Parts: sequence; C-alpha cells; structure tokens
Amino acid sequence: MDFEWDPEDAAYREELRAFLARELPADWATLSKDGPGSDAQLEFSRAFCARLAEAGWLTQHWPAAYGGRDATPWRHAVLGEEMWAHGEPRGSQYMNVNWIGPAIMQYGSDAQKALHLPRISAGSVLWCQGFSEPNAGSDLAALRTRAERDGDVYVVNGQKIWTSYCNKADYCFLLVRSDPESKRNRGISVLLMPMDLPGVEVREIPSVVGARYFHEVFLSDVRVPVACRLGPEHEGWGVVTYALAYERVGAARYAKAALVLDQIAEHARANGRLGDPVLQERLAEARALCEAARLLAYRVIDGRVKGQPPSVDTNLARVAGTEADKVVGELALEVHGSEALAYESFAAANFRLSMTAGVAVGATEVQLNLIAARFLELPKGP
Amino acid sequence: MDFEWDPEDAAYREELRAFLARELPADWATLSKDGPGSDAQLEFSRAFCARLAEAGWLTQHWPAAYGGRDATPWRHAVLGEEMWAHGEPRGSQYMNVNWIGPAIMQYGSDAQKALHLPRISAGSVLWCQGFSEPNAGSDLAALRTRAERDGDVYVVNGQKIWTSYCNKADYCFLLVRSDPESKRNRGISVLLMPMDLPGVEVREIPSVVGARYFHEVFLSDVRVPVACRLGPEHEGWGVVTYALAYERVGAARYAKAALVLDQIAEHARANGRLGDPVLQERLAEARALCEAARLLAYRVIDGRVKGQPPSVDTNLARVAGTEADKVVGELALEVHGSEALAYESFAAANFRLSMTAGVAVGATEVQLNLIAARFLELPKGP
Amino acid sequence: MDFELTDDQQAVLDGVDAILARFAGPARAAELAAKGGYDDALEAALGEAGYAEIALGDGTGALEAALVAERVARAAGGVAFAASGLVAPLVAGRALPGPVALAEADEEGPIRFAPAARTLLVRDGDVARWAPLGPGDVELVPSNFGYPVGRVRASARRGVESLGAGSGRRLLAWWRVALGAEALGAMDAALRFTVGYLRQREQFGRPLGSFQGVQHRLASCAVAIEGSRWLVYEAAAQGAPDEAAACAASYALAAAGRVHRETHQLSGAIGYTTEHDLHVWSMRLQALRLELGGPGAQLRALATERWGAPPAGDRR
Amino acid sequence: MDFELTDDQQAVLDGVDAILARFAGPARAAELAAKGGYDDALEAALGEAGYAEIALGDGTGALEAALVAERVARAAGGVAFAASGLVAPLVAGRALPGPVALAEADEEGPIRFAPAARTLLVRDGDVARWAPLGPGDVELVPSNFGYPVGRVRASARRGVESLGAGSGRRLLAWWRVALGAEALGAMDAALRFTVGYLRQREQFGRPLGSFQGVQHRLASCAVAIEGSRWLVYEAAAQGAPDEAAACAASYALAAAGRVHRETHQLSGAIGYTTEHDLHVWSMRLQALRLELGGPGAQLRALATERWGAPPAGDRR
Repeated sequence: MDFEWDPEDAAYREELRAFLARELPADWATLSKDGPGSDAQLEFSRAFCARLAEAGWLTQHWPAAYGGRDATPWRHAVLGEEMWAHGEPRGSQYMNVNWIGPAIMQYGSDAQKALHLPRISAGSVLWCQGFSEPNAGSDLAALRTRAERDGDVYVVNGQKIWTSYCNKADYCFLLVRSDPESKRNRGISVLLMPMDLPGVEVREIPSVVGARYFHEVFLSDVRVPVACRLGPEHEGWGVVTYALAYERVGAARYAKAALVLDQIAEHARANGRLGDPVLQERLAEARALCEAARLLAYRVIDGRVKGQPPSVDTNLARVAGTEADKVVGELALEVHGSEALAYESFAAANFRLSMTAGVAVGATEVQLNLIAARFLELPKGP
Repeated sequence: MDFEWDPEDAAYREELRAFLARELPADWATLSKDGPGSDAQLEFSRAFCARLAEAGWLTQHWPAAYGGRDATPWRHAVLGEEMWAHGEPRGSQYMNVNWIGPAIMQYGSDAQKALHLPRISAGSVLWCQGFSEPNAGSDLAALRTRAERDGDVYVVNGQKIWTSYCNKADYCFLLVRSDPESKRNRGISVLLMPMDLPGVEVREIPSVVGARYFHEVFLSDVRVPVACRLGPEHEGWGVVTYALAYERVGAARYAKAALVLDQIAEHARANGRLGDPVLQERLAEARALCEAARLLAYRVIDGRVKGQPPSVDTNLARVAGTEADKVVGELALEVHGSEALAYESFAAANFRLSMTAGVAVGATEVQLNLIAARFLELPKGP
Repeated sequence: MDFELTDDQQAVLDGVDAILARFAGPARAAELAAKGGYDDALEAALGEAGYAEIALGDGTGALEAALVAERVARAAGGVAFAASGLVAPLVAGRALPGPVALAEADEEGPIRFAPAARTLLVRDGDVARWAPLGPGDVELVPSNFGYPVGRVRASARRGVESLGAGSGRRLLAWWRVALGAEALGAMDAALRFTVGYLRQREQFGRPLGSFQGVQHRLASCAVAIEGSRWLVYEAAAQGAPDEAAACAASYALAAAGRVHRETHQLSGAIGYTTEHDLHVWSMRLQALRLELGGPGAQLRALATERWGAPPAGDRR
Repeated sequence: MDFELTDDQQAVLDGVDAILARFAGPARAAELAAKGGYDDALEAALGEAGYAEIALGDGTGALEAALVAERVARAAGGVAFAASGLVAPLVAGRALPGPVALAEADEEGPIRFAPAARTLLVRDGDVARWAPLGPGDVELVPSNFGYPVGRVRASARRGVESLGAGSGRRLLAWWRVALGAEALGAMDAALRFTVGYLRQREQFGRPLGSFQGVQHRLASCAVAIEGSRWLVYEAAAQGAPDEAAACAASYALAAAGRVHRETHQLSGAIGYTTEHDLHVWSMRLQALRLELGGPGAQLRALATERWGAPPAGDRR
C-alpha cells in the first residue's frame, strides 16, 4: 500500500491550478453558480476546453493512437478533482472525454471515429445523454423510445427526460429500443444522434435547482441514419455497460464538497463563529465524510489502474460521495442562516446543486441494493 | 383538545410520589440497577405491590366487580409513568395488572378468576409470558411448542426463549400449538401454566444486559391440566390479541428516559460542563424526543379512554419511545466518558437497559412496517 | 386531557379548509413564488371569514390559531397567517395591521413576507417593538425558498412602539410555536405528496412505495411529523410556556430537515421541478430552518429553559 | 498510490491471522472477559513471532502495525497490541515493556488494560511520560465492555520519564490512529457476524437478510466501515499527521456508534447474550468511544487542525 501521490502527478496538480488561476475569469464564481448545465457555463466550456486541449490535457488519458497521451487514471483523477473543485469549467464535456469518446473508440466505425473523436479531443463539441424516460428512472432497461428501421434510417419516436446540457448539445448519446418485440435489456441500440435533426424538440423543465438544469427531449419521427448507430444492432446494452464502466469513478463530488466546506469554515471564521464547538463538530463531521469519499474513490481508481473489472467499490464510493455532498450543502445553509434565503447567495447555490446528489448518479437506493448483494452477499428479496 | 391533567389525576400523582418517597428503600438506585427482571427487584416487588394494593392502587383500573376502582386509563397512566420513572418497582407485576388480569376477566372460567384475580390484585403472585421461541421472534404465529391432548391434560413439549422474570415466576401465560396440523395463527391455545409442574426447566441466558435478564424455558412432557386453558381450544390467537390490545400503551419508557436525562444534565452541571453548546444541543434533542414520545403515548391513552379500537397510534408511540430511550442511553455514556466503563456506574446501567429498547416491545422494524401499511397506506411488498 | 378536535374546532377547520381549497394549493403557490408575490386574495378571504381575530376570539384562542396556521401551511397558502394571526395578537394583545413580518433587531438577512408586510414585529432583547413598514423600507430579494423575502432597512428594524418588558420573551415563544405549526403543515403535505407519488410510481416492476427500504424511511418521517403535531398543539394550548415552545420548535425543525431530505431522496428528479408539487413545501421547510437562529438556537434555548444551562449564544 | 497489500504485507497478515486463529476469537474473548483477564498466551505468541517490534521493524512500520492492530481487534484478541505494538514504539522510538496502557494525566476514570499493564504511557499536555506500573498501582474495576479496565493511582498516572517536547502531540496522534484501527477491526467483525446471522435467520417465511429495509442499513454500515478502513490506513502510512489522525478517529468512532446501534437493532435479542458473539465486538466499540474524550473531542481536534479553530475544550 502506498498513499503518496507520484511526484509527477503532484507537480501536474500544481501546474493545473496555475492554469485554472489564469484561465478562469474573475467572475467565475458568479458564472458557475447555476452549475455545469447553465447556458453560461456550457458556452464558456467551448473556449475553456479548447485551451485545455491546447495544453494537451483534455484527453490526456486517451491512447496516443487517438491523440491522447496514455495518461494514467491517477493523472486523469487529478484533472477530475481540480475541475470539480472549481465548479467543472468543462461543463458537459467531462462526459465527452470520460466515456463517450472511449465508447466510440471501442465500438465506432472508422467514419464515426473520424467524425467525432477529433472534435471531442479539440473541446469543440457538446454532447448530452438520452437515457432516462418518464417511466424508466434508475431502471434503464425499462426504456420505451422506439427506433423502427426504414431502409437506411431509424425512425425514432419517444421521449427522454431529466436530460441535462441538451439545450446546447450538438449530439445525443441516445438509447432506443430497436427491436419492438424485445423486453428489458435486450433489443436496445445506441444512436449518436445529431440534435439538429427534424423532429427533435427540447423543452426545459423548470426547476428549483437552477435555470436550464433539466430538459425533456421529444422525438417525433426523427429520421436517424443507420450509420449513426454505435455498435451492433439490438446489442446496445453492452455498449452502455462498457461506457458506464468508464464512468465508474464518477464525478469528484468530494473535491467540490471539500472546497465548499473550507469556504464555509472561512465564512464562520470571518464572522467570529469558528470557536463555537457545535459548528466545529459539524464542520469536522463533514470534513471526515469528504475524506472518506475521496479515499473510497481512489480505491476505484486503483482498481482501474490495475485493470480489475468494475466492482462494488464504485457503489461504496458513490454512496459516500453523495453523503458528503448533501451534508456540506445542508451545513452551508445552516451556517449562513437567513442570508441563505437569497437566490444569489453562496449557500443557496451550493444547496441547490447538492440537492441533486444521489439522484444524478443513480439513486442511492440502487447503490445500497448493490452493496447488499455484492459486498455483503445478502440474499435477494422476492 | 385539552392538554391539562384532570386536577384529581394531578393530585394523585403527587400522592403517588410521596408514597414512592416513603416506600422505596434508600438503596433503591442500587437495587434497581439490573432492571425489573433482577432477583432483587422481583423479590422486592412482592412487598411493594402488596403496599400498592393496600393503598388501593395496584389494580385501581380494574372494574369494581373484580376489586378495582374503575379508574380511568389516564389515572392508570399516571401510575405507569411514575413506576417506570422510578425503575419499575412493581417488577414483573406490571404485566399481571395490565393485561394478564384483564385477559382472565374476559376469557377465564369462574375457577380461574377465583384462583388468579385475587392474588394478582393483592400483589402476591409473579407471572411470566411464554411467547417467543427460538425460531419465532417477532413472528409469533410461527410458534412450534406443541400441546397434545391426553384426556384431562395437555402434554406440552417445546421451548420458549428470551423469557424475562421466569426464574421467580409462579405462573406462565403460555402460548402453545394445540392443533398439530394447524398453521400460522390458527390452532393456538393459551395455558395458564404453573411454573412448578414437573418437566418445566428454566435456564438463564447469560447476557450483557444484566444478570437474570433472559431465560430459556424447556418444556418436556409437562402435563398441564385442561382446566388451565384460557379461552376456547385452538382459538388462543384471539385471546392474545385481546390481551396485547391492553398492552397497547406499553411501558412508559419515555418517563424513565426523561428522568435519566435530567440526571445526566445534573451530572454535567456538577462537572461544570452544562455550558458546552454541543452538550446543550444533545440534551435538548433527547428531551424533545422524550416529550414527543410522551404525547404520542397520550394519544394512545386518549383513544382507549374513548373506546376506540387499537390503531396505528400504538406503533407511532412505540417507535418514538424506543428512539428516546436509545438516544438517552447513548448520551449517558458519552457524558460520563470513561467512568461509564465501570459496570456499577449509572451510565453503564442505563445504557445496558436502553440497549434492549425496541427489541423488548416488538422489533422496531415491525412497527415501521405497520405504520407504512396502516398509516401511510403504502402497498404491500411481495 | 383530550386529543381530538372539539366540534367547534372542527367547524373552524372546515371553514378554513373551504377557503384554502378555493384560494390556495400548490399550483397557486408556485405561481406566486415565481414572482415573489403575496396572496392578497387569500388574505382577504381569511379576513372576511374572521380568521384574523381567531387567536383572541370568543371561544377560540391560541390553539385554534395554531391549527389554522398549520392548515394554511399544509395548503401552501401564500400569506403570513402564522405571524399575523397567531404571533402578533398573542404578543400584542390585539391584532396589528397585517400582513405582519417577524424580525430580530440584530439580524440583517432577508425576512420572510417583508415585501408585503404592513407591520414589522421586532424582537429586541427583552422587548418586542412594532412599526409600520413603508414602501421604501423593504428591498425585495430574489429567492426560491417559496416565500417572498426582503431586506428591511436597519432603521425600520428597530421598531417604534415597545410592547413592554417581557414582550420580547413572549414574542420568542410564540414565534417558536408558529414555526412549529408552519413546519408541521408543510411536512405533512410534503410527506403526503411523496407517499401518493410512490404509491403509483413503478420501478423494477412494482410500486416504489412497496419496497421496504422506502417504507421504513417514510414511516420514520410519519413518526417525526406526528410527534411535531402534538408538541405544537400542546405548546399552543398551554399558552406557549418557554420550555414547551422551545421543545416544539426544536423537534419540528429537526423533523423538517429529515422530511426535506427523505422526500427528495425518495421522489428523485421530480422533486426538483416546479411541475410537480413537492418543492412547494420542501423548500419552505428549509426556509423555516433558516429563521430565528436555526434549529441549534431552539435546542440551546430548550436546554436553558429545562436545566438552566448557561445561554451559549447563537451559532451564527 | 496503491490500495492493495504488498506481498510482504500479506505475509505479515497471514502470519498474524494464523496466530489469532489459534489464540484468539470470540469464544476466548468471552472467557477472558468473564474474569477481566488478559491474554498472556496470545501476547507471548505475538511476541515470539516478532510482532511486538513490527512498528520499528526492518521493512515494516506504522502501517503494518496498524494492520496488525486491526486484525487483533477483528479477532477480539485480548491484548493491548494497539498500545504496545503501535502507539508506544512510534511515540518513544523504541518498544516499552509491554503490555502498555494509555492514559491522560488528568483523566480519573478506568483505563483499558491497566490491570495487566507493565507500562503506563501518559499524555500530560505537550509531553508524553511513561512509568512502570507496580502491583499496588491499579485497582481492577468490574466492567462488561469487553476489556480489562482499572483505575490507576494518581501518582502513577503522572509518569516518570518524559519523552520530550512534542511527544504529547505525537502520542495523541498515534493514539487516534490506534483507536481507529481497533474500531475498524471490531466493526468489521460485528458487521460480518450480523450479516451471517441475518442470512440464515428466517422470519415471516424468508431470511431476514433479504428484507430491503435490513439490507440498506447493513449496506450503509459497510460504507462507514470501508471509509474508516482507508482513513486509518492512510493516516498510519503517512506517519499520523495531526489532521489525518484526528480525521480517521472522528470518522471511525462515529462509524462505531452506528455499527453498534444497527447490528444490535437488526440482530435482536441474540445480540445481548454472551452465547452469541456479537457482544464481544459491539461492547468494545462502545468502550473505544469512551476513550480520549470521546468522538466529540476528535471532531474538535480535526476542526482545530484543519481550519485553526480555537480549541474548544473537551465536552467532559
């Protein structure tokens, strides 16, 4: 066992922080208040990711064959932590580089690779994911959006919901049921659908979390070329499973939570309340949760470095990350008191984003089920 | 709505407190440390209950026809609170007067009434309850102890477990399966079994809670006269349901917890720590839990006064009472620190007894199931 | 002792429910919240029916006022009834010109209902003061916690007329009861919404509400809500004794945090959209927890009242 | 970064597991606990195999000692390895005559392992002192928290030899890591016992462990235990930095409280009898929470280390 960062990774973190200090605008705190899905942040991400790409860091973890640098998962984790801690200036593009690109490398045709990978690694394209449906939340296999083959195209009809980022997206990583007779996780295909096709309609779902956070995507007789299908027909479940295995580390929510927590402590100090023992204990509890979440996430990265198959470590890390995020969000409210009533306040902004923790990464209940089954080996209920 | 005590009930409480101040020995705190099941306390209860009976209070809530005074459930609740707050000096006899007596009044033969009721109301007899079995915990209907009819007697074979008080008991309120072909809650009978019959063997289960807290009762070819059966043969489930409806108010754990909490606060004050905000908040949280449990229990009493059928209010009150008891028990440990390591310490004694809260009154999980089904009307799982 | 509504109390609530059915409800609340508005129509309807005077009425009093405040919160009514109809009359001994907003003299943050209030009732140490609020006194603050909120000029926060020695303490106690009643109503509605949603919402082939993991968490919320109910009712019925008031607020605000967390966790994404109703109540629950020093201040007050613990100051 | 045991570490643990399989386990623990005894046989076996020197060994150090302390706790070993084999050598720079008991100069309560200890290592402000313990120095105190405990005479608690400036701080940090390691081992075993019991125990026609309400609570415990694991390992590997040590102890002692509560609640009555094993670990978890000022003191220390929060004193 070894808990020290490789000196080069540690040096990289410093370099990255200097980069962020240079590249993030002075009003970044205001700009990023509505989260990575806001118009402002999505727009910003195009310029920012281009700069990251220039520095060679945007897709550094990709194989050299696809323009990457074969950087280790640890190096990539440093990037992820620093990005999340700073409000994810990559906007939605963390999805592009983390799992959409790798899925295309694995399953894409030459044409698909040529079309998508250079744009992703240049930081100039925005994607969204079309997974959830009104009657299939955490239960992906219940999806109903149909894609009927009509010669060279699929005619797609259905509805996706809770989609983030899609108001500005160029493409959608879309799950459809291509075999109408199929059940559950069979008969599903993945389409790399251009968002500007006729019949694609995006509607914002107004939300207390912030503007442009959630959307519905209505698909009415959308004619998607068969050439847009990623991987074999009807076997999209395998594609998704592969892609999400890349996502197993998940967002470094703990890094964001730890930074917010430091800011809460700073606020308390500035207001002369850091001497209050109750506050000290609450801050410390939250800090310990962030640290535990960090190490549980590192355990997942370690498994990935070693080429181990995805394991229950991911579920443990997600439950811990969610808890840390929520506790910090609630603590921000409590420490800021009635000032937190203001929409623009630091505390309210953090609370809004933390409210969605545990839903966004797949309901915590599903994670707990998996821990019970795989880690504790408890018998399945009826 | 009215939240004031009837002046007569309030006056009665004062009278009762004066009585307790007179009757409880100076070393009562030490004597009662191992809980109502300890030898010392069971022994003490014979003298104490006799004095309560003399005062006319032991079975004041019984009908006048059976030597009671037709006291209201509120009056009886005052007695229950004061007894629990003072470590239940009635020992196991609270069961006698609360539900064993009433069940005999309802279902007993004239001979059974004549035999048992005068002794119960005089405070001179000890009972135990033979419900739980090694493979039937909170699931009473799974019981297996067999009673085979052989002329005028039942031949009883089986095993009861987690039985409290039975080391000194004169009688056992015993659940048996009288119809060997029956399943679940059919074919069960209740026997009022003398504990001195041949074939009854009691073994203490050593426990961290305290000496003589739990026992096993082995029943080997015990010949129990049919005349000891309470109510119709094979229809004991109805008898038990009736009896336990009397128990719906349950022990006034909140009264004990509130008193212990005051003692914890007193200890903190004596040690100059009552100014610590963390301790203040923890004490207050526990106090609020005790008060909520008190009022939820009162709601149950109110329903009983009004002749309403038993309801989910009982389950709400039990969950709240259990939580209050546990939180106070843990807080006692925390406030007393390493002094609590000593077996004889106030904190350790309270913690041990509070550990069993929620198990003794029917597992909290079962209560939560019932609240979900009856109060929230959530659909039943498979 | 009697834990059931009298016929008169039932009649009061039937009346208020009828008004709320017409003038309140989550849809109306969401509409008002979008523009930070106040529900003048509901206020007028309650006033016409005589509910503004219920706390000092003939045969009605604090308990009835608390019951109405709970109902208004349950229906997500966009009026300051808890302050105007419960706290103000019981502290001042007479109705003050409504709507009333409640403030602490040294608290500078946004104040609930201030943008619509005609009267500010201020706790200033041991006395309560009140003052009329003029148009220039309040600055509207954008917020999405379900209430119109605004900052009140420091001069206006000092109040004009003192209500006498001890009135500060009475204000504190009634304010706590009011917070408890409002939290109770909102929690009750938030839980009912969530239960209704989970009863019909299917996942993995059966209703989410049939999963035991879900059921136990909802059942624990039910215990917390029913506990809050009786603590609030008892404190109101007994005239808000300091200890009982602090106890009711302590318990109810803790329950509010739990109910917020659990209802959102179990409702998933629909909890965050303004197209479903949960947020109407859940965000208000958080707002109530931001008032009067928060849950911690109520707990400390309870410790002081119960055991004479030395006042430890607020956490903020 | 590497989160897996090296081959050498695995060999160390295989060795200690073999010894523990022979000399420890819950049955042996219960037998010793009944008489407040110390496991001299286990101590001797660990000593012969060289584990007493592992913290300052050739190619082994604090992390290996913490791993062994965890294993000893998991097997409910009745020896003071965490103090003797982890804390003492890392604070003193050499092994002290074992068994070692740890004390705070101003704490008068019973001390774990004091009845059997030959050395008392005392934190006295900024310095650590140690002293040999003689037969008259310790009074055995009956206890059922799973450890032999005793009161040490005030004169003996003052210690004899100072380990120099800063040694008090080092003692505090290593003591925290040791508490974390012991809690981790005991929690892990308590959860495993409970999971095993609930897998086979049937109620209402199916294994209790198949109920989702049960599963979610056990899964939450698993998260808390695995979180404790990495915090303890990291703090040990990094040489017990003050902040990391306080963080590991804070998290692990909170987890210990939760695991105690949940394992007992879910195990029901069998948790209370000495005829099943749960109490062997669960009662020890509570004892660990009574040490060094309890969970609150670790949290306050973490706040001080992390944010320079003014020391707030202990709660007791």
